[in-house]
Amino acid sequence: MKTIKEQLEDIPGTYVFTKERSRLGLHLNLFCTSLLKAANREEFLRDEPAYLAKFPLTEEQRRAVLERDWIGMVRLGANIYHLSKLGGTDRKTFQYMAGCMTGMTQEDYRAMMLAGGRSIEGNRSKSEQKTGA
Amino acid sequence: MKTIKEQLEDIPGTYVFTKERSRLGLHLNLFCTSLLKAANREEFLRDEPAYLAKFPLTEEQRRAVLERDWIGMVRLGANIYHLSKLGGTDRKTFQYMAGCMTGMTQEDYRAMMLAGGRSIEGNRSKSEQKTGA
Amino acid sequence: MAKIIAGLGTSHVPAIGVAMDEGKTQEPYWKSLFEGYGPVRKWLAEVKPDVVILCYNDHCAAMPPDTIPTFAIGVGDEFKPADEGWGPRPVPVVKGDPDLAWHLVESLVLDGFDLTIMHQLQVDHGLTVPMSITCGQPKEGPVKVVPIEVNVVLYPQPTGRRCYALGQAIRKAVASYDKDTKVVIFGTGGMSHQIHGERSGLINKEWDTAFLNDLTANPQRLVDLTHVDYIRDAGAEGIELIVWLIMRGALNDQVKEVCRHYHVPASNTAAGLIVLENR
Amino acid sequence: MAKIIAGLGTSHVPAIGVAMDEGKTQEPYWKSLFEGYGPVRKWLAEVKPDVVILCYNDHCAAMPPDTIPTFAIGVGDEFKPADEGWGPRPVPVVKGDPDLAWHLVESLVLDGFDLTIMHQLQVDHGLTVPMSITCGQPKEGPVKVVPIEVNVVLYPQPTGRRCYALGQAIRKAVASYDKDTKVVIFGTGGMSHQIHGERSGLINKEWDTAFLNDLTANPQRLVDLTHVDYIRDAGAEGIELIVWLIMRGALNDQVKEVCRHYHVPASNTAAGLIVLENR
Ligand SMILES: [Fe+3]
Ligand SMILES: [Fe+3]
Repeated sequence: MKTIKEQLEDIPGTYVFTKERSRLGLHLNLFCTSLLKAANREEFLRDEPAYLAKFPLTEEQRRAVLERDWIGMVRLGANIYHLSKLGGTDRKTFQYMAGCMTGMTQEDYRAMMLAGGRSIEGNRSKSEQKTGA
Repeated sequence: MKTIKEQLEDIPGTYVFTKERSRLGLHLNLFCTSLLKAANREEFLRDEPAYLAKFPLTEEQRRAVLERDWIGMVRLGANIYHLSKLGGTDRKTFQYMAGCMTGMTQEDYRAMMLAGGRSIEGNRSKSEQKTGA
Repeated sequence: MAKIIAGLGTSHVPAIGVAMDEGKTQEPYWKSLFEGYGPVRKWLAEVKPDVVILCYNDHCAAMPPDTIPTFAIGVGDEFKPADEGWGPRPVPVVKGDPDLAWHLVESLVLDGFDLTIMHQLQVDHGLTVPMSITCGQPKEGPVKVVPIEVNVVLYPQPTGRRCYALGQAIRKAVASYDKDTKVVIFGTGGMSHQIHGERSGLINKEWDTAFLNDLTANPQRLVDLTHVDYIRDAGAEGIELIVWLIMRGALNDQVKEVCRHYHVPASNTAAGLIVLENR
Repeated sequence: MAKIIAGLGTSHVPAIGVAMDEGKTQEPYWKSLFEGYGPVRKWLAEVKPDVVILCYNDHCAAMPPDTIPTFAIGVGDEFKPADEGWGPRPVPVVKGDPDLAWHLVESLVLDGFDLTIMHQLQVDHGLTVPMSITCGQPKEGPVKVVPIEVNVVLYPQPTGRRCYALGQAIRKAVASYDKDTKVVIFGTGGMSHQIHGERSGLINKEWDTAFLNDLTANPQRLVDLTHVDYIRDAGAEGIELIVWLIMRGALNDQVKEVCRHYHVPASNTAAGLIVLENR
């Protein structure tokens, strides 16, 4: 029988915020949390590298923030709700961030949602995707 | 049958930190919590009334702090563990604060503790005290 | 005597709040979603509860950083809207009900629920959007609210079974509150949605419909769902639906569905709403 | 396979820490208290646990202000000594065990314990004094620690019954941890004392002795004690003893008392210590 962790990791295109990601992304998420204050948002936008230097991020995490590599940040332990503070600082919506992560254009992503969203069929399991079921 | 609250209030010389006291003393306790930071302790000691003005205390609470009326503060909703931050700021011990609250001299209180502490006999219930049992 | 008379489940999509705050509810994108909210506003205005027990989740906005309670309860006099990164919503301060909240604390903790007590708490879209959905845009907080906050963000979330049990304990707690008080309980979050990763945009209408159906008639099936079930079938963020089970647990076994609304999309999300009255 | 091999109950009186930090342990006031700690230090040095699960209570020092978890767990890599109003204690940073801590989180939450997860946590005398009592004054943290923090300050505290049940769930959780790990669990606080109000200075040696006796032989009597029992008979702050029941619940039904120490006074408090080994 698969463990819960194995079952969660088998879901395609999904990065469940587990203890592993929570530990990996702790300081990245704390950076995002700091943006809950308007003064910090302004300071960050004035000089992003200088602001980021206050947080013990990995080089990869720092790059991903500066490039607004949303899926990269998720892979490096960021949680979407923390990221939404960075998105808010940029005046970007959840739909913008989600769209970026799918690799679709914003227009295509919006159109997919208007048409009823992404289907669950073929999206339950990585194995399901490999066999093209 | 007595409610839990009635049973707790029947214990003599005791102010259980219930929701009522917690609500009454919220800002008094938050003032104490602010003294966890050394810089705040210094600022408080430099000008106590000015520092206290930052907290929405009642006039009675303000007076009790300034006078270090320890039992008064407890009656106004302070919790002893919060008070210990004010005590620490004054470099006073728990034994000093507790002694003050009993109305005994510090010497008598210390001697009582060395002799085995206050007896439970006659100290379980207010009614027990009234009847002298 | 206090009494829970009904429960309400609703999504709390932040974009719904933004649409209201920016006056866009009549635009084509939003019109039919908001039309579906008409009946519930009418219902709530008629029922006129004294208090709403509002179960929701914070989105890493207002809880102390690094601190993740499984269940927290706000016992303050009021709750200010949180700045979530784009300034606080222009909605009224939410009025609390410390008397009922502390009664719940005592009853629930003595019953073995390990609550985190919050003297002061700001509230994010998880709480303010359901208020807007159900009450519109009043100048002042229209009803007292007791917030119950649930961790749905960090695995392990509480199980659906535990949420349902919390609801049952809330039912018992309210029944022992001696003030004459009419209570409606909200469970908010969901429905199916995923807003991170390459699978973002997932919507599972069939699953949502079955969830809404079974909420009335067969809650035991929902109580047995696992974390993996929610995340796989309703999307990673669809696991918010466990919060609805607190609401359901607080109702009688027999309930009547008063109204329902389901709309896709609200931003990335399937927006659902249901009202259940005790029978 | 991980295993809890023993439990330790001890007071955590701040003045005991101060006496050690200021080199006063050989003064007449303190000498016989510290002499009684000799056997437990020897025992612990021989047992050499890999991890201590240390159940304690914060004293309004290190938890976020306004936020009172019933049960919190520290999952960080390390825990710095807190400044409690007179500067932090000059003791080493406490090393954490995030792997075991997160394993406990998952097991306990899925088991229906509503923990508050703390990524970062400073630790006050409730945790550092038991480390000093049992390990002396090493330069570095001598053993990894998983802190479990309990609300004993604000009524309603968890019941003794709930604390015992948490201990039983910890026993189960440790047994399912797949790393070869020797665990000792501490329960700290108490014994009888009251440090506020006109009744300050209360000591109830008879009650404490019965508590120590029944911890080994008849824990069910202790599990049935109410909040009022503790507060009335062991002093308002003596209710800290509920934390010892977590430790006891984590042990086997049958335990052997290895050593015991009881001394009055340590400042305002009856200082007790007991070591129980699983049999
Ligand atoms: Fe949400
Ligand atoms: Fe203590």
